[in-house]
Amino acid sequence: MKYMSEYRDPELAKKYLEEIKNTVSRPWSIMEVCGGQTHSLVKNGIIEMLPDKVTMIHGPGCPVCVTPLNLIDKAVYLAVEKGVILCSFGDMLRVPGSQKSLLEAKAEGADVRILYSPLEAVKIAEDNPHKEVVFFAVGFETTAPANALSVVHAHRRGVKNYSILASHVLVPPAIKAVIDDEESKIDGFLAAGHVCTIMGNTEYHPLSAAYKVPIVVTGFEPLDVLQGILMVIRQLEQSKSEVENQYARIVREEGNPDAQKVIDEVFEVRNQMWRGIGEIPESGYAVREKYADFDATKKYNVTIEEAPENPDCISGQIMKGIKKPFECSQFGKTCKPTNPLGAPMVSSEGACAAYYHFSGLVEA
Amino acid sequence: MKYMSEYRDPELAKKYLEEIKNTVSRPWSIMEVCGGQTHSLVKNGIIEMLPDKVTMIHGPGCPVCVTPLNLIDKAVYLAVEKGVILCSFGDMLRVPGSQKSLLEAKAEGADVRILYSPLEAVKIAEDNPHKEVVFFAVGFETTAPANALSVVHAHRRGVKNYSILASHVLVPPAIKAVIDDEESKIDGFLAAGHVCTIMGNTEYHPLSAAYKVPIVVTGFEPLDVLQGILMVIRQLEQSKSEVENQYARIVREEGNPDAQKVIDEVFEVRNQMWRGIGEIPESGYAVREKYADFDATKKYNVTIEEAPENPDCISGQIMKGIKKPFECSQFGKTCKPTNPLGAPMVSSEGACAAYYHFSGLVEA
Amino acid sequence: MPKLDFDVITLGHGSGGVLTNKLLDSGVFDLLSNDILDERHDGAFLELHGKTAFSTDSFLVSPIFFPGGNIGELAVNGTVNDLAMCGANPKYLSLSFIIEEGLPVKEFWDILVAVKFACQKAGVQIVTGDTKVVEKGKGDKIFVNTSGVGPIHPKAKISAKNIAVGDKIIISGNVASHGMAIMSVREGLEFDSEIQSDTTNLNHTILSLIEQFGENIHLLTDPTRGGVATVLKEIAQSSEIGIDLFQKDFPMDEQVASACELLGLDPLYVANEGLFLAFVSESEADSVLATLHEDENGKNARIIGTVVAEHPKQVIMESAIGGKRVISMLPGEQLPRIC
Amino acid sequence: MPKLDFDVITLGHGSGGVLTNKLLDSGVFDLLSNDILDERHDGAFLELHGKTAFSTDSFLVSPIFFPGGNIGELAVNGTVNDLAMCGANPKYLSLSFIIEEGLPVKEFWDILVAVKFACQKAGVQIVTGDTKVVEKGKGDKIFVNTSGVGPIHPKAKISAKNIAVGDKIIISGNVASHGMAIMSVREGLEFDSEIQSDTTNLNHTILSLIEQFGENIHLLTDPTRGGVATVLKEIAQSSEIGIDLFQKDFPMDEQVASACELLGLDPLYVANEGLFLAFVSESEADSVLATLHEDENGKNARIIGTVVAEHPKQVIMESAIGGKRVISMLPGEQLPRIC
Amino acid sequence: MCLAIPGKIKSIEIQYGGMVRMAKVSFGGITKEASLEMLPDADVDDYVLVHVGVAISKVNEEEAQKTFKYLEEIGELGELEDVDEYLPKSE
Amino acid sequence: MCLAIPGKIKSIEIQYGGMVRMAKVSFGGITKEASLEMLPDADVDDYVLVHVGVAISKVNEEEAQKTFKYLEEIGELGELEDVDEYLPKSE
Ligand code: SF4
Ligand code: SF4
Ligand SMILES: [Mg+2]
Ligand SMILES: [Mg+2]
Ligand SMILES: [Mg+2]
Ligand SMILES: [Mg+2]
Ligand SMILES: [Mg+2]
Ligand SMILES: [Mg+2]
Ligand SMILES: [Mg+2]
Ligand SMILES: [Mg+2]
Ligand SMILES: [Mg+2]
Ligand SMILES: [Mg+2]
Repeated sequence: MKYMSEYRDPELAKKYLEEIKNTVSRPWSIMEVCGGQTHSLVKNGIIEMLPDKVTMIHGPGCPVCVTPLNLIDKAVYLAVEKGVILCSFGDMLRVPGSQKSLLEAKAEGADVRILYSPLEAVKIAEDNPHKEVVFFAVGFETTAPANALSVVHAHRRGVKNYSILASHVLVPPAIKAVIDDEESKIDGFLAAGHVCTIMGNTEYHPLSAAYKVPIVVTGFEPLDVLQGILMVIRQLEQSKSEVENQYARIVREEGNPDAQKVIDEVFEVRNQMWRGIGEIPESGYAVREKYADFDATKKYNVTIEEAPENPDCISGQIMKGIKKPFECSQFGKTCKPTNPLGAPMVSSEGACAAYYHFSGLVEA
Repeated sequence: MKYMSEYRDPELAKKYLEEIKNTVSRPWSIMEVCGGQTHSLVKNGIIEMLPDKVTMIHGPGCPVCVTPLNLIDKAVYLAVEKGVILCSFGDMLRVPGSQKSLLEAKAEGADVRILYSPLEAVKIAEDNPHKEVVFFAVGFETTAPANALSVVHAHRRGVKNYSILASHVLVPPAIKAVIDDEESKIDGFLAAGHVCTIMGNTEYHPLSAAYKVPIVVTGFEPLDVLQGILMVIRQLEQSKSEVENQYARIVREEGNPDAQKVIDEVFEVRNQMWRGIGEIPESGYAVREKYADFDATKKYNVTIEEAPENPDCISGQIMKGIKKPFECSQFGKTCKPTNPLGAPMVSSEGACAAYYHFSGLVEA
Repeated sequence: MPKLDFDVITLGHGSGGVLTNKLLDSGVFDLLSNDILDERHDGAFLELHGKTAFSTDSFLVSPIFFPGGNIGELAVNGTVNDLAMCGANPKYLSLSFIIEEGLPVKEFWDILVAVKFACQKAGVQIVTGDTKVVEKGKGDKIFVNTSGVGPIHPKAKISAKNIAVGDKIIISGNVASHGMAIMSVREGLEFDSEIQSDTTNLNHTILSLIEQFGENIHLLTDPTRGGVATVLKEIAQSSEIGIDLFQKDFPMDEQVASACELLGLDPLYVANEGLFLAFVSESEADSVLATLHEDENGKNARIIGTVVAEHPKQVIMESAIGGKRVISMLPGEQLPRIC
Repeated sequence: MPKLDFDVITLGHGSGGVLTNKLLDSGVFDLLSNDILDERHDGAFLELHGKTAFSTDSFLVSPIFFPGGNIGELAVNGTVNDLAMCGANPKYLSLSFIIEEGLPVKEFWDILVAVKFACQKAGVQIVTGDTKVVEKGKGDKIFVNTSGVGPIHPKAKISAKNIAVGDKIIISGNVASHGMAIMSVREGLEFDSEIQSDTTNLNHTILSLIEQFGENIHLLTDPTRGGVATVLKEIAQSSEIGIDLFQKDFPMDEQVASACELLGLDPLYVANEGLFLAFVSESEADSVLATLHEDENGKNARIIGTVVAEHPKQVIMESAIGGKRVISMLPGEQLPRIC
Repeated sequence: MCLAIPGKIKSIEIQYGGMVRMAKVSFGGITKEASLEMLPDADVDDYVLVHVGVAISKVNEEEAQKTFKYLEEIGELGELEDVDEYLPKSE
Repeated sequence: MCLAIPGKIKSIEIQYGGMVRMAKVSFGGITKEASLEMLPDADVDDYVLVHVGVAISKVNEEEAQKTFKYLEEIGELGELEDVDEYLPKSE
């Protein structure tokens, strides 16, 4: 595919690796913020190919992984007890709630449907006028326009039986929280290219300046990631701390104003719980009062008691880059992708699952 | 079973047959009004065992067979278009509507359920508060108390999502219609024992007197039917025309007053369409205004165009005893139990089906 | 039952991946272990020599657990019996499950246990298998297919062509028990003493009959779906023979008869399991009957009819009171009647 | 298609009665006619001599008609191929349907036609069968079970025990085409030039390989459910061998690759049909490959990996850019991802 | 036929907070529930005729024997054996 | 990763009575619908990045080449072959 397979060229990759090797003079820890980058690093075997001095730290970059337990319990409740058609992206289905996952709810007979796009959910609502349809709207900034758009569509088309259960998380506050954690020692960041496609890069300049860290907005193909790493290392070696854009073919400095507009139309910023990490101020979106009819939390007014997280799971530390998955006592033992204790073991973007699948530390 | 298998004794049956043979002096045509009696005659091979001078004529005695086409279309409409849980007795499912039968609607995905009792339908309504439940309440007077009772139960228990699609037919007006038809020549009747169990025998005295026909209220076991036939023949031979009760172990002269009370509570007499026969005055029940909320015809206000009956089907003449099934040009050719053109081919109580199955006139 | 970390079967268990392997490795299938099955290849390696019978059936029954058995033993017995009806000695079975997601593993286990014991009793081995999982609402708890092979007994001469006028029709036991045991659960009937499905393997019974009576056994068939009436009508039609039946000779449990009365069903059309019909030479009929009476599976055996030259293709039954009626096939599903 | 007086399959067609007989006599099954099947007994009578393979599979696929085929040919090819993977010459198949009531007879007919042609192409006969009908909402249009038997080729020495270090792993064609052809319908993907399932019978291809290369073919397997990754990981684990794979060598259709990217699926875990993996002696690998390239079913064949002494039980894949990753089994169903 | 068969009341239960009187009725060894609302005076051990889950008549034991006696009564059957032979057997 | 991939707009259609602008987008031979509401100026033949059914960015062709030129640009790769070799091929 054009603008994709070209960025997988093995020879140029080799040259990037060589250049990284030639550039690095001392150990650096670099966090790739986005799970997609983690996936690319692991799937392509890049981590082992990097010089020892370069340590990649996997960030909190999997919106599925950080969706609060309580919200999953709510989604399960709506599907099982309220009998709604609960629509969701595929990766959300396996994430364990306190009682069960959506996949288990489905196995027990709940009408849980996997969709490619939230816009399809509005059609399902139109086609099932006697049923309630709820879309479990998770995601980073990247997905927020699509989720918001589904609400706008439903509103315009007068679809009354549609609502979203929103769990949006915002990247810059999370990066700030990671840097602020005293245990974490991260020298530079690969920022999430697709998040910046929507929001632009402006939010990163003050961060980079205040904390004196290089931040490179980076894509997801092997050459993207390698170039991003090289750009961070070059800054570090030169004691710079700037915001650079590796992914300029997609990301504009100002992001996508039309997308920002639809987000702002439907959502407002709020404090947000991150599973495994805790509450981060101003790091999520709530549906605006104006669209309260489409907000599943208000429409159904479900209160479900907060269940405790599994105490053995150190996913918070992992997502902040303080520990690596194999340092978790449960990794590969009681916690496996077929029976995840914590969210990072669920999606193949999750740091624990990525290690489990691709790095060969355990017997599958 | 007690009060059942005793009435199947082969030796006594033989003695009854002998006595019938000894009694009959000239040809007589006797109509067994009820399909259950037809079933018993055919299944036990009694017809062939009777002397040639005794001709049994099968009456309109299958409420399933005479349920109007339009009402079946309504039931199908409610199941398919309105998405109700449509409950019915098993024999109603195969009766052809103008487009399809309930069995075909079920095969296409409609929620059609076979019940043993209408009281179960009320429970289904309670268990499915978000669905509408309609019981297709067909039957003679025998079944009317149970159907009425289901309405009373639903009313008392506050079940709002239950209603009945009533199609009740009454036997005495039908007997009168049969006698009134100039083509029909019936000398005596076996009245339907279970109908009389509810209504008693009083309605038959004026009929018997006015038309000078013997009427014997008769049961359903082989000995019952044989005794009933003997009693009619004895009257005929003695030029009597009285009402006698062969089935006195079950039928009281006054019927069952409690059952009559619940019928009267829920239903009122109205003119009624009989499939294949036409409208017979005061021969059916409508749900009283008081229980209009439980009357599916009012609740859904469905109007479905009257579809024409299959013109080749002579079911009306068959049910009046004017013709025998094998005199129908379609019998066993285009019209079979697996593909009935008319209602009497559907239920095994139906005259055409009874002949088809048991008398060996066709290759199955 | 082995300790598992899952309680219900999910789609993943049929996906072919880790969970499928986990299910395969969980030990539940160890129940069925034998050298051939344990090879675990795409198929089984067998040794077969000469005339062999091969039969298949898919089993769907609701409820999957019913008085007297469950779908697991039904599936084993069904194919074992079909092979026996061919005059074969059933030896190797395949076992294929289509599970609706959400089936409790405990129920699956109970079914496997029933499979195991049914195999033991019949003396057959499960040598190859398959497990698939369908989404909730796209199946009905569990469907089971068994196929089987086995060598044909050298003395067996089973063929409808051998049926002759005068042949006696023997039924091996009570009619309608299996169908009514299942119907009783569906219709909420309670029985004073439980009506049980008589699902069982008939191969030992059949093979000893063949051993003893050889070519005097003309035809064997098990009147499962459609009941005794349908299967006899089929034979009359395809073999162009006439059959006379006698209602009074049909062995039937009194409770089963009552249940049929209550629901308005004709027991002759109710499905049977663990029951067979044998067309045998007139001369040997009484000996066959006597032999059957010694066998647990034949203790209620009766002669119910005769092959006649009159009315070819027709089955005619004399009612208990001596009248005659023609027997036709079941026109559709038997549905409980009111009228 | 024969003219029938019913348009859809109903419960009655599975009841064993008139309608079942009507369906059987309707002529639709005449398509499959052969001497053994036409006997219509409870099972088929076969002649088999010596080492025989026996395999079963139930097939459920949604949609039942997909680009490149339908469930009928899938079911025939599936069991034919499983037998071929055993080194057997597939000869006789059983065919068992579980139909959800409401299936248009036309669709059933189209499936039977596909069965017929798939049988013809593979050179096998359907010799025994079964048709059951379930209520609407208790099935998914149609499930098909096939079981099959066939004599094992005298030169075949197929066993995981024969795998040796140095063995080359050959894949017979493009990966993921079947799974993505089906996924494309489910997810509403449109293809510029249609992606087709490559379901086909592999027995002729396989048997000519065995004929030519005999015991140099160590293991054959078809990477259906779970995909290439899962089946290789299974073999590595159970045979305690190491496997090295090379991503760049995997043959894949470009559109299939794009569809995988779009839905976030890993083609190594996508189900295949009409595809096999062969473990062959290093010395003969190139000759096997050359032979395969002459065959329609092997024209895209490639060597994708090697059996190694290092890392026993592990499958390690070198990515296109030269990095390494460990291959594990599919953890559950592959679900389309967003992130 | 308005399928109805006779059975014996085994037990009686009041359901729905006194609204409905239901019986367990035994039919030759099988038991099924039936409403007694149409037969308020029916009691345990009575034989009742049940149609679609509702008991509609109590069997009259004396009348039940008349079918066996009828031929004798009409005087046409001199040599009729003892009628008792045909009477319902006690269980 | 917020899975998003680039594809080329083949055609544009106005749906829901002018409310929504939808594109058929081709991804290496497969076509899927995507909303253009976030890219009002996107046109046929443009390459757009699509995420969960919504096009969120137009690909900048010029910037797209920089990854291939970067090593050359930073002067560390004297003998770099002609950059064109790595550029997206025209279809
Ligand atoms: S391995 Fe499992 S338990 Fe440990 S941190 Fe990861 S998700 Fe939590
Ligand atoms: S045989 Fe068929 S067409 Fe003729 S009267 Fe009877 S139901 Fe009507
Ligand atoms: Mg069979
Ligand atoms: Mg048992
Ligand atoms: Mg069978
Ligand atoms: Mg059989
Ligand atoms: Mg299999
Ligand atoms: Mg197989
Ligand atoms: Mg094809
Ligand atoms: Mg297979
Ligand atoms: Mg296989
Ligand atoms: Mg069968």
